[in-house]
Amino acid sequence: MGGLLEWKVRAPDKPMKDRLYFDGLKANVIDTGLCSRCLTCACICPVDGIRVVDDKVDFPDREERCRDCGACIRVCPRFDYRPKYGMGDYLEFTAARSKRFSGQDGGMVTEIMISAIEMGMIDRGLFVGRDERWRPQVFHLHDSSQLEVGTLSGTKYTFATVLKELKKAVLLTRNGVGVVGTPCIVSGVRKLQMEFPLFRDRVRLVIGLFCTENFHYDELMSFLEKKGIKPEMLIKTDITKGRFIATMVDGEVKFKVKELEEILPSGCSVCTDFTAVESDVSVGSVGSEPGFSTVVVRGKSAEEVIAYIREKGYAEFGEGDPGQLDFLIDYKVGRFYVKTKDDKD
Amino acid sequence: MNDEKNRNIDILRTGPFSWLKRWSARWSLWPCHFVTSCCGVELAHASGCGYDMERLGTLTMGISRQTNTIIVEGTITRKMARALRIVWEQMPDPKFVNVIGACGQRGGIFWNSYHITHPHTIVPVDFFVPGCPVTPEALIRGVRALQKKIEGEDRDTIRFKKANLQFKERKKNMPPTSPKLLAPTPLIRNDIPGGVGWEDGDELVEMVRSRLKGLTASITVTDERRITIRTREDEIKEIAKRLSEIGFDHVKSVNLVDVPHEKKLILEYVISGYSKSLMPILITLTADIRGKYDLPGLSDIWQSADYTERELQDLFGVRFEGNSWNEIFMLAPDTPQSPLRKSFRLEEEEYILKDGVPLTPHIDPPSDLNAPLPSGVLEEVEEMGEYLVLVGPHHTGSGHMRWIMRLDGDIITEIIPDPGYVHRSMEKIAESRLYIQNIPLFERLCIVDPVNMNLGYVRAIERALKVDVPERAAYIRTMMAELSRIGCFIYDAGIFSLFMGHSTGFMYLWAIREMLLETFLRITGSRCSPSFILPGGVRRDVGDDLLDLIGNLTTAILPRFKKFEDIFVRNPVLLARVKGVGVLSRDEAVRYGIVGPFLRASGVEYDIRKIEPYDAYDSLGWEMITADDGDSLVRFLVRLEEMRESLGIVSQCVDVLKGMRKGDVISEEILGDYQEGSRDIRGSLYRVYGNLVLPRGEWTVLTEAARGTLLFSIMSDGESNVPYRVRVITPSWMNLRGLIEAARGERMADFWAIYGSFGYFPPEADR
Amino acid sequence: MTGTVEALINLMMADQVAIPLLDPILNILYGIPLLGHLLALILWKPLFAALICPGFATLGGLLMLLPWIERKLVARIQWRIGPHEILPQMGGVIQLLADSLRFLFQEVIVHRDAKQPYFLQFPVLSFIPALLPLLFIPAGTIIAIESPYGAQIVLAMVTLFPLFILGLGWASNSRFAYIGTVREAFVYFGYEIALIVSAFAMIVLYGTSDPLAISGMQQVPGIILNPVAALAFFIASAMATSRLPFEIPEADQELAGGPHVEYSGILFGLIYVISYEKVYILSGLMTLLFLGGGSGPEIRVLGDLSGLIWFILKTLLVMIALIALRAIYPRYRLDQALRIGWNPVFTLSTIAVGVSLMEVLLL
Amino acid sequence: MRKVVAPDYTVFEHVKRHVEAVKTAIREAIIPESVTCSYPKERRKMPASFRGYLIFDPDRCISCFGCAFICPANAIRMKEAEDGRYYPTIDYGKCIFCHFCLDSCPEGALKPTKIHDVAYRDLDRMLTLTEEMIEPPEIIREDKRYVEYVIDGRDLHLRRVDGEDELLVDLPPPSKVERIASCIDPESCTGCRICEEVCEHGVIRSSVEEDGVRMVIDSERCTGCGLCVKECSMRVLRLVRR
Repeated sequence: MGGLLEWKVRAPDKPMKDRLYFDGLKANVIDTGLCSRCLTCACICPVDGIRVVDDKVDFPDREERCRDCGACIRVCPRFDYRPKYGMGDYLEFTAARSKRFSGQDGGMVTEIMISAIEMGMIDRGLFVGRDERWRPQVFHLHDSSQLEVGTLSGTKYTFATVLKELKKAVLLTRNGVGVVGTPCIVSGVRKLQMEFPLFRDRVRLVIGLFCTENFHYDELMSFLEKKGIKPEMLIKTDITKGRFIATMVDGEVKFKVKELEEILPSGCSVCTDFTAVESDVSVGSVGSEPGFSTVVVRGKSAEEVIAYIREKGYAEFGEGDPGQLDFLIDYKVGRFYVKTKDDKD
Repeated sequence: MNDEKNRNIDILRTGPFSWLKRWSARWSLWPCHFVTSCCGVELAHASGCGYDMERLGTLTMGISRQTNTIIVEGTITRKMARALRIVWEQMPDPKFVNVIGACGQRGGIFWNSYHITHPHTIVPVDFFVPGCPVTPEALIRGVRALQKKIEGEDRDTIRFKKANLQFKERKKNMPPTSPKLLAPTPLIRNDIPGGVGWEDGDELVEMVRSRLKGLTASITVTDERRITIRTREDEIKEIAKRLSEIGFDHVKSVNLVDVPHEKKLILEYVISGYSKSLMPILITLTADIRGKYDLPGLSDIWQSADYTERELQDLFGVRFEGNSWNEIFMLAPDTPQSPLRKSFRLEEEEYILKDGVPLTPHIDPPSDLNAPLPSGVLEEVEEMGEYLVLVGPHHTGSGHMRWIMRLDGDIITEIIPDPGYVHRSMEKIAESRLYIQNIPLFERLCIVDPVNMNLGYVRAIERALKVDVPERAAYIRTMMAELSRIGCFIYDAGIFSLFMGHSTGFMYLWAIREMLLETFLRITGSRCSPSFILPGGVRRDVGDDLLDLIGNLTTAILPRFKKFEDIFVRNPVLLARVKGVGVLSRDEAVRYGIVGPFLRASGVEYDIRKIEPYDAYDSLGWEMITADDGDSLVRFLVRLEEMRESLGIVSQCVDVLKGMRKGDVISEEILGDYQEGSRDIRGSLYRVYGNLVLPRGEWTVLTEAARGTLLFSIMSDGESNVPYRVRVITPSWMNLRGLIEAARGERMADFWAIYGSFGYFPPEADR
Repeated sequence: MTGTVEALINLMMADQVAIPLLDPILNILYGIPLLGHLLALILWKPLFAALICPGFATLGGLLMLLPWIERKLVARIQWRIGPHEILPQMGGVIQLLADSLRFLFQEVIVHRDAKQPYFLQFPVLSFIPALLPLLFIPAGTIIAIESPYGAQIVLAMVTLFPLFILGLGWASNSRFAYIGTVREAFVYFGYEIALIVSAFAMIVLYGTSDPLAISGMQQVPGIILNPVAALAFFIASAMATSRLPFEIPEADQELAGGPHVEYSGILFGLIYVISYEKVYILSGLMTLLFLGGGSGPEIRVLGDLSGLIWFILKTLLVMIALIALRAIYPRYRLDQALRIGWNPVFTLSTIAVGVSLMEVLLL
Repeated sequence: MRKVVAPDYTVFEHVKRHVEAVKTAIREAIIPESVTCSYPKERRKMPASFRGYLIFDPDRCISCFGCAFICPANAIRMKEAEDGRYYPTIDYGKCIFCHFCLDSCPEGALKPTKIHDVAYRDLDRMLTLTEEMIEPPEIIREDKRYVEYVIDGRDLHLRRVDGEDELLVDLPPPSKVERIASCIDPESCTGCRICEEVCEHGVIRSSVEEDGVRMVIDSERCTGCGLCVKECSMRVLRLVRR
């Protein structure tokens, strides 16, 4: 058991001389509206000072506490933003429906994560649950029995602080960690893994979700309330065929997705990645029959898990149609160009 | 408060004959018999023959009216605070208060408990004596300080000298963060397969499975002789019924675990049977309860669950169906609601001294002095033409408890226990402390039997970690546990003889206890709270000179004990008082869940040291003691005989240890990187144990404490370095029910014969 | 007027306590007017008996000393020291002084529910049954009131005690006091008959109940003449004085003091000594009936005081025996005590009467 | 297994037991076997292992916080001294005298004494600051001799020795293996330099260079207190044998 008594840490270039790294991050990413609120910076921050203030990522007491190590800049996927788009590389495109778990569609996110836990590949998966008022809460899932809490599956359409918990998970884990997240979160994890071996070794499975956009909790809730939807009564939310469907205890409310654009966060409007191309496996509802999840296997670890699921017969596999995704991929890319055009104007 | 304090001393300082007043008050400081917590044991030692406070004119006597001093012995819980204020108000002026023990000052080890108060906010306090528990010498020092104060010299008895710290360099440092590690949304499970080879287990599981056919029940063997049956909440009762039919005749523990992030409560009944084949087997019957607080209760199937269910009703704010008790049982009326739920948080520790101010949570003293009676009792008593006597908590023969006695003439028709006066919320506190920090905590369950309490907790940790104890350590532990058992019996017998009005018996035993405590003192450095047993071994080796001392002790106490027997045990008056009193038949004893020697006195051959031997017990020669009568007399005699066996065990251990080569006393696995601590942990305690993490699961361990089965059940999430939940069921708690039942129908005076024979120790029961 | 005084003085001088040793001094003192008269008055046997010995002063002294003796003796048996530091040179003999002064200076609490006048009166009044019997107990030849029925009168008055205890227990109006009082009443029924019958046995034996005559008749002490009666009397007096094993009404661990649970300050101080008063009187009676009263080798120079000293010594011995019971026995239950009172002790005392009758008939 | 049978006395035994009890009392009254220690005039001799008040040697202290972290009662809290280092303070109003702190102190900076008989009139005075823990405190002592419990095979004897018992205990520092901090995963180091900040001895130093931060652990001076290891947010440090 040896170790170094002397070592060197590469520091990134400072975007703003004589200012903190975080100031540079703020100026270049957050204030420009590029920030996707993936909170990768909060994950790596050694003093745990970065958090969300008024729907914006911030480090309020940075003058006192910031160590100015630059880690936030090193891991920020939007700092040196190279937008991803398209379908990306994949090993397999399929559709599946879990026999064990019922999710919003095929329950495949849960299935993949639980199977990975059962295989011993990972010992925990980071999920997003919610409280009674649909506030997102990060949940470290260790075991299928914890799913009984009932609020883990299902789309929440609000930003969650998954990555803020990632470091804790990585330090606590014995085997490995699985993460579920939107494309921006996936990019953040990849950036973390690129920069720090700790994450490289221990984040074993990254499940990406198909994502058009995500909303700030408060804005979404006030929007929904305007539509006559009370969060306490809400059972699930879904977007199908350009319509937002909110199922409540006493009925359904539907409206066009377009209407949501008025509260679309700027960080989402610059995102072109619909399918989480950097993930190990992407899952979404588009591209398969209703009741099935589309599963895009990209990485080796995910391949193993899918093989395991097949072997055990935990899921029913169907046909996926990559063509169905094109519309949304293009929609997202198109939005980006509109947005950048707007900016130029 | 200060006015009240000064008023009392001013009465003595002013007026005619003030010198005479001061002289007489100084030499006649009588503390009233108000036992508030464990330090009371050392108060007994201070007035016992080892120190004899009476030399200074300080005679512990009677009740508030006739005395002029209160010695607050340790913890004042919210419930006891009322009694304390009442006692103080009842006492004629001029009166004085000394607080001994850390609990009564800044709370000591219970400083962030939800159920304690600060005595100085309730009564004016003259002197504080530090210690936990204080030594009798310190207690007498407090009395001396009080005497000096009355004389006119009011000062601390210690003066610190301020030294200058020499500084070399200056550098601003960042303080470290808390050492505690809490896993987020942990997985809490009690049915993790243990993967152990247990031959008879499969057979038993099959048998149980066939009995439970048609019901939802997943049966898991979690460890050797530990089975978990998980079921649905609506079927738990049916399963319980069927299990009770195949011989599972009593409940060892009822437990609830709050898992707020999964929005559920885990309900657990730990059951076992007293038939030969089922004896060492524990079945945990468990069900998850979601979204409601009305739980299925099993007290109609197993009466032994009754009081424990009542306790959980208080602690978790739930209701057990079928339990007749609807009101508050353990807690004070103004204790925080359902404190054991995770949403109730205790004050966090701080590790940096800020502004030189001691860290104490603000605790309001109770607003009223009302200690409510169970509703309807008064009316019912009147209707039946009975009358009610409230014994305690301030009463010479009550202990730290209130007994609501319903009497018909001289006959006790019913006793309603009112426990919780020493409920220091150990289970809650344990959830917020490192595993190692809980060792001194649980020791204070029963300060007269500290080693066994310590051992019970440590063994649960060891069972979880699957570490073995080095042979030498095993013998040391056995030896210490038996010494502690002897000490506890001597204590109980002393209190018993006092209850019978025989102070000589008490004093004779106190001389013996003084010898035992001297031995503990030399081995561990502390009289009553050794904290000597650590996971994987003991704190340090016991040298040959100490072994000689212990060897001598085993024979030296006999002549003195013989005198005790002559004057008390064989005294015909005692025989008349206890023979045939408080009889519990075998069936009753099992039904009411009695444990330990008291169960053996009713004819059940059950001793955990025999049926599930731990440490060195199965390599030593000793016998289990039983009796058939089940009355107060044999309950006492069984323990007396057990003391002889214990002496035998101790001397065998001494012989083995003397013949054994000196070696490690802590297991290598535990020490890990710090093998230098293998013979003496000094220097490495925190480094070795600070970050102890238990594997996920629930670990239930039975230990034979002096008064019977001690159950520790530790729930670990596998990632935090603090336990998720610790459940302690102490023997005294289980024996409470039996005590109450045994007293029914006897004469009032018999209550003390029964109470004494059960060696009931409220702090142990209240936890 | 002068004549009456003269006559009185003569009367007193005729019945003075004779102390040959002090005669020279006394003679001088008698010569001093007023002081001499006072001295004569005090040394007048009936008054001396009532005021000094065995009366008030001795009682007071013993009350100061007896608890100390008890505490010291019990402590000694219990392997400890007992009161000491207050006066280390003399083994803390003034401990009771400090205790009683402390009680004196402490607040007296009369609680709201108490029956006030009685609550205050009874502790003080309880000195009456303590002092009255002393008038009939001779210390040697010194006796306050000579009566041929002295022994019976003492017995009758001793049995008055429980009344006062009942009174103060009732006045306390507290549950423990109430239970204690009831127990006191029960125990009273338990010992009374046995006590009287065993004393009766001795009266039968001596053929007289004149205390002076009784003590004069015991060339052989009564305890040897009728040990059965002595035993019965001793046990009955242990019950009467609530000593262990019959400390049932007070029963500290059960009733926290029973009748006196509510008393504080000097009132408690007064009650605290009631049981010692009883011990003194019954020990005196026992000395008289069984140990020959003041008889013993006469020390000539002390004159009348010789008998007095013997009497006190013997009484002290009996008292110590009664007190030492505390260190030896646990406590009986009420029903057991009653059974003992009515069964073995009563039987013993009846047998004692038989023994006496036999002896009278035979000798 | 042995069965206890309740005795049943005959009349003769009854009398015999009474006599025995009385005999015992009389014997003890005549030759008492007193075991009383007359504290304040004499005090019991406490063994060297006695767990009493603590004194503190700042020269030995490495400010590892072990005592504060392990204290079950949270009685020990560290106070920042003028040199920026943290030293323990003890609140005796909370201290339970378990001496876990002493057993945790790797350097033997905390030392036991046999002082335990103390009374305070004021609760706030019970907080003992670092400066007050260095010199042994002065307590009121009225003892002129000490009593030793001697237990031989037959009985307990009290051996009284004139003179005051020494209350200070000389305890050698614990045996230990020297350890130092070292980096096991330099790539995962974020360069936040928290380790430098928490290191009370200035052993870890960083120098900002053009393209990064150079971290150096001065192995000669490293006390192995382990604070950096504990605080490192990426857990790249570890204690290793020197």
